Amino acid sequence: MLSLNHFLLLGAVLFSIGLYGALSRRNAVAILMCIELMFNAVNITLVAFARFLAPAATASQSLAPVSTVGQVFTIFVITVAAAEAAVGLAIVLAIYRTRRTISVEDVDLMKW
Amino acid sequence: MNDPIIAIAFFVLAAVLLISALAVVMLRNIVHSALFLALAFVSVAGFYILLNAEFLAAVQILIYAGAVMILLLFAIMLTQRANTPMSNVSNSQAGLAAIVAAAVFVVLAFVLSKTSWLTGAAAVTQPNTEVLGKALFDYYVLPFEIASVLLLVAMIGAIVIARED
Amino acid sequence: MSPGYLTLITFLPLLGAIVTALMPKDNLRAIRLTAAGFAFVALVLSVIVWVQYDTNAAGLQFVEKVPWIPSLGITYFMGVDGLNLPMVVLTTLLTFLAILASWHITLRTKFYFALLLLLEMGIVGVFTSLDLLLFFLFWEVELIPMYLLIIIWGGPRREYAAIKFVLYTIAGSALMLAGILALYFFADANVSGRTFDLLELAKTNYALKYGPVFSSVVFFLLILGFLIKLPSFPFHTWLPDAHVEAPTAVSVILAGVLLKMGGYAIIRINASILPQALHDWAYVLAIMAVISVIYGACTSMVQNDLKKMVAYSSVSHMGYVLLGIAALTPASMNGAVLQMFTHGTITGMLFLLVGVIYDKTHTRLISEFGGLAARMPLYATLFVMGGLASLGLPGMSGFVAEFTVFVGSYLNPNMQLFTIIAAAGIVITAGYIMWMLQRVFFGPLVQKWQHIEDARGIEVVPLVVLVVIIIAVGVYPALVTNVIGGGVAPVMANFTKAGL
Amino acid sequence: MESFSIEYLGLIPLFPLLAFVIIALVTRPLKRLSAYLSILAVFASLLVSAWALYSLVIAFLSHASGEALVKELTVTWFSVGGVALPAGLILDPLTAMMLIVVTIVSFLVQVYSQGYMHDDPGYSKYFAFISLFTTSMLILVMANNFLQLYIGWELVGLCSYLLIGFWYHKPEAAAAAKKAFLTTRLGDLGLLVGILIIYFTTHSFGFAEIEHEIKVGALSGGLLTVAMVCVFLGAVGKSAQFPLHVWLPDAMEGPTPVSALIHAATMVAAGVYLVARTFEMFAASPDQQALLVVAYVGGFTAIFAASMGLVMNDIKKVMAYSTISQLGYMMMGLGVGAYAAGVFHLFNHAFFKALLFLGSGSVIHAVHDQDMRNMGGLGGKLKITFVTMLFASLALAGIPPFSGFWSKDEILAGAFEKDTLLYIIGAVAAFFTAFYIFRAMFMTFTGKYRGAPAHDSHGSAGGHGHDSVHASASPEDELRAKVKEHASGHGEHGIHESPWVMTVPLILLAIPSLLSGLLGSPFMGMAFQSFIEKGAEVHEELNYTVMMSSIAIAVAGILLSSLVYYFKIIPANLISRPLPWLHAFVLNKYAMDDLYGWIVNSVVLGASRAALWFDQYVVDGIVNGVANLVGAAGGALRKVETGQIPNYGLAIFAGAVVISAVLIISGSTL
Repeated sequence: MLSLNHFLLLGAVLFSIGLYGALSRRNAVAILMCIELMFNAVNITLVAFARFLAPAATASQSLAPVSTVGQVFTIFVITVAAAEAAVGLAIVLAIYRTRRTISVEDVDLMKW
Repeated sequence: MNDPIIAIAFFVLAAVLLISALAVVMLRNIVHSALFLALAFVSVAGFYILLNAEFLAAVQILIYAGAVMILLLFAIMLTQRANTPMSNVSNSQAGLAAIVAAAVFVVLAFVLSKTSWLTGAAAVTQPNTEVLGKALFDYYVLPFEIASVLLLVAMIGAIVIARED
Repeated sequence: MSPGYLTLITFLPLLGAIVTALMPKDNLRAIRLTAAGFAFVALVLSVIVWVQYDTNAAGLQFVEKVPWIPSLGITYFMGVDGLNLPMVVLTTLLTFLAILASWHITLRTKFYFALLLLLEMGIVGVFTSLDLLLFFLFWEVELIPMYLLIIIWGGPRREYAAIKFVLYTIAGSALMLAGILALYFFADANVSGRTFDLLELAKTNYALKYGPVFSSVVFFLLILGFLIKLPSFPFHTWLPDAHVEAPTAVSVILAGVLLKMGGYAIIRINASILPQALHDWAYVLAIMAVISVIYGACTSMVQNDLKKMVAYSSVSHMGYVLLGIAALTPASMNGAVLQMFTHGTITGMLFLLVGVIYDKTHTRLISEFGGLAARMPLYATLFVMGGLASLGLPGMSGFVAEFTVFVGSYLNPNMQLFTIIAAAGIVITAGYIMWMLQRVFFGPLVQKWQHIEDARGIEVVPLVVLVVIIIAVGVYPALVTNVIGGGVAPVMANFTKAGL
Repeated sequence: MESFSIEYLGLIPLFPLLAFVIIALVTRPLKRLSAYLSILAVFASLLVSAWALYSLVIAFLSHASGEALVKELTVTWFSVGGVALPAGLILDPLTAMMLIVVTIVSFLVQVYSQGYMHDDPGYSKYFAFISLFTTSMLILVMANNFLQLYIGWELVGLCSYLLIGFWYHKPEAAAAAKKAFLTTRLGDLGLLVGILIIYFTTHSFGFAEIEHEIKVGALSGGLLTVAMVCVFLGAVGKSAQFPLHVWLPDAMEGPTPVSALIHAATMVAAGVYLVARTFEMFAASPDQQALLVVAYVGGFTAIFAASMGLVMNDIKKVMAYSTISQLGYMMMGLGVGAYAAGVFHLFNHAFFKALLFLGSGSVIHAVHDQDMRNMGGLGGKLKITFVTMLFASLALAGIPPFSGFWSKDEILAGAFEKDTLLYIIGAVAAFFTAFYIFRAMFMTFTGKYRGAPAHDSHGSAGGHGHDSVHASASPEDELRAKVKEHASGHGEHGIHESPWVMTVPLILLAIPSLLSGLLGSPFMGMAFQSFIEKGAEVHEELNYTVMMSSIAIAVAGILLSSLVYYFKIIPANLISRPLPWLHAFVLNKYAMDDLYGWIVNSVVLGASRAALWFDQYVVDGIVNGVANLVGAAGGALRKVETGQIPNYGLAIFAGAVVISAVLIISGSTL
């Protein structure tokens, strides 16, 4: 039967795949894509937690329903991811304009 | 979660997701990668539905499969020159990256196998868009506003950075 | 509450620096006069302290003690005794003279004088503070103006020299800080709680309590910084570089008082708090001292740059200080302090002299000169007097100090050989001074200096002041020795108490 | 004795000191006034000294003896760390005698200098220095402790330096001054170490206390010998004894009156005075080893320097070597235990050697040359100079009844009793002495003038104004004059006797040259010796053998000299022709200067250069090396920063994995 661990494991696999891609790609846009994959892995995990975990709701005096925490987090992550994608791609474009390449190996001014 | 249909859906979706994710990182043509990424985003939305997060599923489709994908495709289109089939190759540390990624996976898997989660009845068991909306505009209103400012800043920043002088 | 003379002397220059810094930068005359005025008031105050100092009463006087950071046992603790009072007066005196000698500075004048005053504050603070943390603070504060003075107004290799000076000193300070903390944390805290108070720390017998290894390690942590400052062979190489590059006035202060911080600190901290370790390692110090004396003198001999010669001679002369300390007899310790005072005046004078000739000729190379006495009789006379004082001619203060060191050191049977070798230094010293005088002033006048002007006016004033002091102390040493004696006695009492 | 209080002694150096200060600060531009001030001051000192001596002599004649003839006053100069550094005065026969010698010679030399230094631009300075010297010398001889003696000792060294280098624009003078100072300072180091040893054992600087401590055995045995040899080293430097004698001949670069005062009569005798003052301590060393060292060094110096005197052509150099030789004689006298004889010789020598120097000065003043080969026949022109110098030469050669005979003979007698070898050395040296001084006399005053042929002398052109002659060729211009001499010639006509301010001191000095010896002669019951030995009865058996032989030696020396240089029966190059290398070797001062020059240039400077190299490349090299090492390490490490973002990411995650693994394995629940 499906349990929390199924989803977590799925998230872990997805995260690792994304990580591999982010570390091994040359193309800056591809790296950004892989990072999006990793975001999604995290999001799956967060939503799964929201779905399966049941913290002691009564202990908290908060006004917010405990069950929404995971999903709210996910919304913020998506927001940030969208912002990140916009800025990241803008940077890629800027680099491309000045250096005519988007290979991250060619962009190494920040060394030594 | 005891419905076998759901279980089947889970595995099918998982297969689609992982295969498309692998395709994203493996394929050498960045346009293909981007298309598979869109597929991955859609399948993630499927998982959200499985997890009773239908609002998030909608958001996922709208933002990721829609907006972000468009952004990515525009970026590809603006930056891509010749040799598209070899536009997404590995760098010199791909082997090491594979090892590290595997190691990360092992660590994660190990940790989640060792953790006993506190599962229980209070979990989300039915569609809850309304509850989510209330929480967002009530208790989380300040973070929400900050997030909107963040988006605004990101938008302006992106324009400034990408603008041609 | 006492009038707070020491606080005034210490922080008046700071006020002066601030006032100077706030003045309009084009009014050079006002800037100079303001700086000189503040320095002069500090000098007057320190002379008042000197006069009011009761030579018969033992222990510290003019004490000011206020809790500063009570939770850590840090106090604002100042006081003078025979060890530091001469140094304080020396500092205020030489700073004042250095300001006079800087009258012609036109590059960023305001900043320059402000820094000089700031430097004075740091040095006076080092000498007057009796709380280790306060001491350390001033020790570090003094570095910054010195660094800037060298790197802005220095010679062609000023960056190298300034950075070398700062790094070398800071390396020493880092170890010193470790040593201070070791003293702090391992002191007998039962009675009064944790404290940085020097007098309280001296009550702990570290050697007895933690064994000789511990006390030796702490001893070396502390003394390394001081040996660098002194400077003793082999930690001296920053000195010639710094001196050659520094402007005249800064050299005067550097050699005149900054080096004394090292010797003073060894007596004040190492000898007072860790007598056993000093006793155990006296041999090592004595060997370093003797090497400094002979080696410094030999290297002076073959210098062609007047300033470098004087700089290396400082290494040689400060070797006597170290020897006096290492010999650990009351007379030698007195001699060491006396030597610090006299060396301050003599070397200050020599650097001023070199500065005068450098301003006139823009060279310091001995080989460039010759027969200058014919054109500059007054200057030559003053230089000869300075040289004679440096080589320890009786009737001048150098002799009194060196003789006291020799007699005192020889009284320690273990130090007799070292004393004799060090005494041989006076011959070498005479050698390089006389040789230099011969080459610079005597013989036929070199053609290109035919129209050189003799020293006069404000160039002469500081020199004459120093000559008067040198001769006064040389003829009537009790002027200084009476004060010093009261400061050395408690330190030596420590040794007798510890059965050394 | 009652009439003279010991405190008055302090006045004696005070007068010249005041003169020095006033001249230096006030009257420098007023030449005449400065000179008068200086002379007046030393005359005042002379009077007080005479008074002191008179009081002692009165006491002596009333048969006071021993401690009754000694007065002391000690105060603490300053005290530091339990060591009291004393200042003190002593008045005893030795000091009284020295005071008189110093003040008389100083007075006469200053009077003489008025003529000799006439028109020198540094006239005031000269008198200031002489005053300072007189002060220092007086401080030295009236010290009752080592410390004060050492102070005076160094100060006279300084004055010697200043006066040798008085004409500082001459490179030779500047070099000679430096050499004198450094050579004596080397000896001073020995004295200093000696003082340290003595203080360490006896805890005293005072002579009387130290003698007492030695008697009770606080300092004895080998250490005492070492200490006294160290002290003697100081005397070796100051009195120009072998091997530190090299500075004295060079010191002749100074003005001649200075040579007379400092380098003949007073300062160089300070070494002898020191040994005499501490004679008891020397004598207390086991088997009198310390005295033996003194005797042999002195004896060797006596003959060694005399042999060089034989060949020198510069009249002042002859005098210089003669001085060294005579000082060696005094040392030898002290060394063989003839204490009073040594001091007596010092006393006599001070007058006749000062006279010889002043006379030479007069000659040089007249002919503007120092080379005796360019002189000759001057006896007729410079009558006073000639006669007075003849007195002094006879005294030096040791012809009775001139003063030198009595003391020299007594030293030889002492040596004869003590050590035959020393006696032989002394006798040979005496022969040399007689020979070389008369060689100098004959070459200078007899025969024909060998200077450049007569010319229309520029000197007489200026009329009879001696002053103007002297002005143009005042000793300040010796060097230039010498050059001019060879070019234009000076001529016999320009030679005149010196003015009265110069001749009067010569005459005044000729009197003691003739008579001072009689004070210690058997005719006066060896009064001098008895006085110096504080009233002890001196019964010396007259050793007629020694006396006769020494007269014979002196006469023989003079005779031989006359045969060679007056009658010219024996060619002067009798020895130098077959043995040119020997002559050259001696003329080259036994190559000692070369040796020392080599030591200084090669060894000392070489070692110094090595030290500097070591400093720059090893010590500083290590410092810079450490700095470079840190820099290099940084340089190597910064290569890690590739600028490749994937590298950084890889490292971040690898690090995260490692940290996680560690935490997991260690079982932490972080």
